Amino acid sequence: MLRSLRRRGLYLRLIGLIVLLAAMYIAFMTNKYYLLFITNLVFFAAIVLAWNIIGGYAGQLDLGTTGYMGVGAIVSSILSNNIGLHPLISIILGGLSSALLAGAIGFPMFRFGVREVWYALSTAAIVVILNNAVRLLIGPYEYYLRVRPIKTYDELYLATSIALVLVFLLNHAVNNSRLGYYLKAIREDELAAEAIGVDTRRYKLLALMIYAFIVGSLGYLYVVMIGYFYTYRFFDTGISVSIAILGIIGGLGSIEGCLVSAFLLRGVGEYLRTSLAHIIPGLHLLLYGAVLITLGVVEPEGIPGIARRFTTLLKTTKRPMGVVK
Amino acid sequence: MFEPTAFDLSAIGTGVVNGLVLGSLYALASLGLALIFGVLDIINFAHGDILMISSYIVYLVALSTGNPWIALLSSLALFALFGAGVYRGIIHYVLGKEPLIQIAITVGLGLILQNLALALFRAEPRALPSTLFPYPLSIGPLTLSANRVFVALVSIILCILVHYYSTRTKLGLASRAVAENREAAWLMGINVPLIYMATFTIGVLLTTTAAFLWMQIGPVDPYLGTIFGLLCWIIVALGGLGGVAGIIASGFIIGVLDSLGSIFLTPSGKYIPMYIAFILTIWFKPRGLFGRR
Amino acid sequence: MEGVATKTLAIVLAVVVVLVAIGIGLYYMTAPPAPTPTTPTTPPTTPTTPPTTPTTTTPTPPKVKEVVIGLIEPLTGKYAVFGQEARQAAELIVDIINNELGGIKSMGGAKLKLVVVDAGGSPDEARIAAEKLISENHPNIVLGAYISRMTAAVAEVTEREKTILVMDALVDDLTERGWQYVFRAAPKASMHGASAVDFVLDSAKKAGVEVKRVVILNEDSVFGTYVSNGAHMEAIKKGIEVANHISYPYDIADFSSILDTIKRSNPDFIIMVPYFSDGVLFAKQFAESGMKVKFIAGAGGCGFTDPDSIKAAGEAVLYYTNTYSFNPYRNTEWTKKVVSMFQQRYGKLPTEAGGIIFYSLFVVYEALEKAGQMFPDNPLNPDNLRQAFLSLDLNDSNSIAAQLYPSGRIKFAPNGDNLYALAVVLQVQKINGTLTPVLVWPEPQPGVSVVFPRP
Amino acid sequence: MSTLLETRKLTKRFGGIIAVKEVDFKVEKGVIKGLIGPNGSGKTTLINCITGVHRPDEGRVFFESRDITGLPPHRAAKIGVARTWQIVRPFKKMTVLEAVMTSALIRVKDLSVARSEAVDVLKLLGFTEELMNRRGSDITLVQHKLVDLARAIVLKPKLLFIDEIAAGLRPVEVEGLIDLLRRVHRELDITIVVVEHLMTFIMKLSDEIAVMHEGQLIAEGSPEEVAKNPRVVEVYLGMRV
Repeated sequence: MLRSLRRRGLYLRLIGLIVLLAAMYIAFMTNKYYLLFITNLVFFAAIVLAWNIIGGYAGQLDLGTTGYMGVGAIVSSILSNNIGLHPLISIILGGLSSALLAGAIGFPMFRFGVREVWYALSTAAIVVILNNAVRLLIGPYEYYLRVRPIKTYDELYLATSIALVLVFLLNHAVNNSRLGYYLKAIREDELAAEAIGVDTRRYKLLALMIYAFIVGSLGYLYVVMIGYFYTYRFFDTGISVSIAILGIIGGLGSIEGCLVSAFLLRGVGEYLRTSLAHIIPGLHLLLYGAVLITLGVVEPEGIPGIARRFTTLLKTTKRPMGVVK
Repeated sequence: MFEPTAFDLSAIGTGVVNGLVLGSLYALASLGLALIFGVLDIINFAHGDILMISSYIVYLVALSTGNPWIALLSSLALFALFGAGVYRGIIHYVLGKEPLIQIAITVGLGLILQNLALALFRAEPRALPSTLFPYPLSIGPLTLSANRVFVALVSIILCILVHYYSTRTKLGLASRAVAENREAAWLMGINVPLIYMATFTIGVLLTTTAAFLWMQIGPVDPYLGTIFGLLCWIIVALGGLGGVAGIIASGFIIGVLDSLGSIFLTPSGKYIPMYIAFILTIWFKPRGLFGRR
Repeated sequence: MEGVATKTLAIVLAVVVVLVAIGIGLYYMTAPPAPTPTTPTTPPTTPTTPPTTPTTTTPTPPKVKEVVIGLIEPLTGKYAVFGQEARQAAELIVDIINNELGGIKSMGGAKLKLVVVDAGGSPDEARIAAEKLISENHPNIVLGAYISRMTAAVAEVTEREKTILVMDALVDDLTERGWQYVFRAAPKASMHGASAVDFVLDSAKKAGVEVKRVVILNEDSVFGTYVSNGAHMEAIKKGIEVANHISYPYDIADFSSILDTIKRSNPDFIIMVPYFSDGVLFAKQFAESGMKVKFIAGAGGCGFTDPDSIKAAGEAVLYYTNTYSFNPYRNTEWTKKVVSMFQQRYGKLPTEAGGIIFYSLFVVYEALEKAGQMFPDNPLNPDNLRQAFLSLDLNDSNSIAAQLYPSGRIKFAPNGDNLYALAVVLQVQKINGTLTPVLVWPEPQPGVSVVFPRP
Repeated sequence: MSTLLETRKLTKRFGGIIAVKEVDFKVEKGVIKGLIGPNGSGKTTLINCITGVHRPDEGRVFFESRDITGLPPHRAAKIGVARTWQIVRPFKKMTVLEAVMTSALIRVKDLSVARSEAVDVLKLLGFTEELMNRRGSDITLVQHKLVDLARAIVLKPKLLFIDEIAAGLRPVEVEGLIDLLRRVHRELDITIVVVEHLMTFIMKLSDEIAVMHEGQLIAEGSPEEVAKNPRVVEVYLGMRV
């Protein structure tokens, strides 16, 4: 796995990402508001990259992100807060529990061949069920569970950045492994993949569980970032949908595309939200909507598709061009 | 805090009746979605938001003119244009494309509608101060809201009319032929693009009617579409594409589960039985409980 | 080729949309530090001087020129109704303090500068808003954020930054977390629940009506839970049987099943914690259900007696009551004055959201005066401010704040709660043919008497 | 010669229609066998039942004397039954090389080995380096069919079903294809079943031919025998043989 990572340009990209994260920190470290803002961006970039594994590579439109995130968050917050486990261990256990849940849901789902729109709807339904179940079990939908192992925003930013780098590396590892090839084949044509010997159910389930693990362990960071555990904030289909949107716009399976869409689109969107919300509420979502429709009609492949168009455009005009993938 | 009501036959009885009333409106609201999905094979994730925006139009016109019927007629006219426009401007481009692209583009449309509503009307829920029949109605041992009975009756009648449309009228039969086999329909001389546009518009109009009925019994806010969108898809999944009867039946099932869920699980947990029913149906009867295709 | 042309056009369009969006964002980024809609009526308080940071310690204390008051309220999202009114109220009071009262006299007439930020609709948005407010405007005192969970998120930030937070949110546990710099004049949630029960029992006794069974309804939020628990406890204490206690989700769209459950519980009266849409929906469906109970009383929230609710529900809410954290009919000079000024300026009666801000801001004013007297060297130091708040003992004769407060007395306990908190009860009645909320408890306003039971 | 594949009374129904009816189909090891029949005669359904895409309603399938009835496609592929598709199923967003590599990775675990094997097979099928790095969405239909074939060949199957690969090709291309398939057969030692309704192609290529009509096997034998068979002539009446 590691050997396959050592492929062209990976080091360069990794360094690029780290430089970007560091530059953002240096630019914004004096202002706590901006620091929290970019922490939020980095966090969601990590979530979108995690979604990329099930949605981008395996092509399953999963809308259950916040469900897995919430389960991981509940387990890890309770373990670290009420039982006093070390945060790292709680994070891993939280991730595992949400991976287990994903396995329990995914196994029958893939066994019975639930696909496409029905897969998307089922995963959305699971978030709603979890939301309701947690409300029944825990009580009010804004159950305050205070979690504060990380004292300063600088530490929080560092933790989130490390998470992003890890998820980024994992994406590359998946991309350049047998699993990645299998998943992409499943995304392109499930039956054809099956016919060349890919055990589609097994690999879809594996992708789902990897994704649920990452998202579940990131749930803890989200709790820390918000300051409290709020059930209604975690089991929210709206957030799941917007993560899937960022993944789709980022181009299914394109790591760089996902990063660009998470940073650029969410960055602009969130900025619009915080600065213009009292004048035009929901402007950021209008922006998402407009970008989605335009892309759907014009360039269904999202950001990588646009990048490709530009490179071919530059090629045909015979200008000397830099790196063309 | 949470005290489940004791098992009680009369509770079940009224719960079922309430569920049937609600279910008939759900069925009507889902019919447009089922029609569009069945004939155009378009996965429309903006359905709930179309219902939401129609509700706002009904609300605004009814409030300014004071006449609900003018509100109904004018919003129907407006949404006929809207339906045709959305078809030509967006849906047309993703006919026959991958499901993911259809989902993405309709989610985009839904987001635009939802946030347009948020920008224009803000987030406060709005309800009509005066509805058509704001008084109780006693039927035997049951006391029901006259409004709700009206809504249920109109929904059922409209569903039956749609059934008649798709099995008896020329346009309905043609659209069924298109749904069965697009190429064959082309060869038979059916103008497929026209059928598509007409079907999409009719689907939107049914939704507008459902929105009008909804405004008689409930409030509208920009997030109404999220609830309704998912609900309608569930009903379509349960009903399969076997026709109007399946949709009505699954609307009833969902309505009753909704109502009984609120009674026996507390209203905060009412979605659990509905959504579990949906997931089990998807697993074991992927073509729906009543589906033929 | 046509397809290519449309595609290119669409790409260009998309690029333009994104650029415009970025442009708007940049414009607002470079715009003045407070991008919230500035008040058209705010007095021109030294606009040319850069924002001072009064908390920084300086060897020779200069005269405090202005005191920055931050207001974090939900201006958008589901709770915008409340936040918008709170903003209007705050702008009015700041005007009064700056112009009519001549600023903070003990600080040499320092003016208040109000900075408003949007708390959005969720705690994380509120938290970011608080960070933004504090890091960009350095407020001396913060007010907010109406919704309890959002207030909790704001308090996390203000505590860390040692900034005084005067809360207009009512949930009990906000003052039970050991926070040092929070104060709350308004009556807390459980008190609203208890007051509703007390009011019903009181009125029933006066009317000679027997009430024995109650059904309690609440949204399953923390606020709803605290209020309804307050009512539940009070009912048990007073020997009333709680026949049922039902909670429902915030997005409830149909009360039919709940109404059936209520019917089978056969209560004498109903206590509900109505926000807005749930209250309207409940009242309408109750009217359509043909059910009869002796009384329906709202506790907390203001979903029955709000002008907006009355507009949306119409006749359905006639004779419903609601507890209130503010008494707009209190017979004191300043209540009359502020209420009429508010009505003049905004064309509507102030509701609870505005009322809480009225007295909370005047409490801030009194505390600042006190701080100026007690600590002339450094009145705006948070610990000094805290001392000033704790030393306040306000009543009708010595302060404006108390005149605006239902009980007429304000004195803070060490946890930040008002020791003399009180909630009043308003009832929707038909006066000259229009539905109007009137005060009926503890003392009815002149010319009004409570209608009990509900006809 | 030993029997590689055998079906016994294989039957598949769709609703009320019987697509394949009690077919006994045998393939000897090392041959190129043709399977012909008019449109809708059940050829593709037969392949689908053997390769696990459909589960047969009745009857059994034996591969190398092992009962593989109802084995899912990925298992069938792993034990050596590969296929191509009548309507191509391209991996549009992967490059040609990546698509073939995916297949190769079923057998070999190492990415670089898989890559070199995929390159070998693609070279055999006449792909240039430049063509290999094109995306699935940027190549022609004929190239798609060859990629489909490459994906199957790189699995090193024992038995390969080729479903209507020549349809829509120009005569020159058909000639080239025949040579190509012969080479694949010879060099890689793969038993091939070619399904086609283009008679010239199948007559030239096949060692033996089976004919299907309305879900049943109506004739079997060498190309010459089949061409003379009166039933076959009857079925194909009006078609140029």
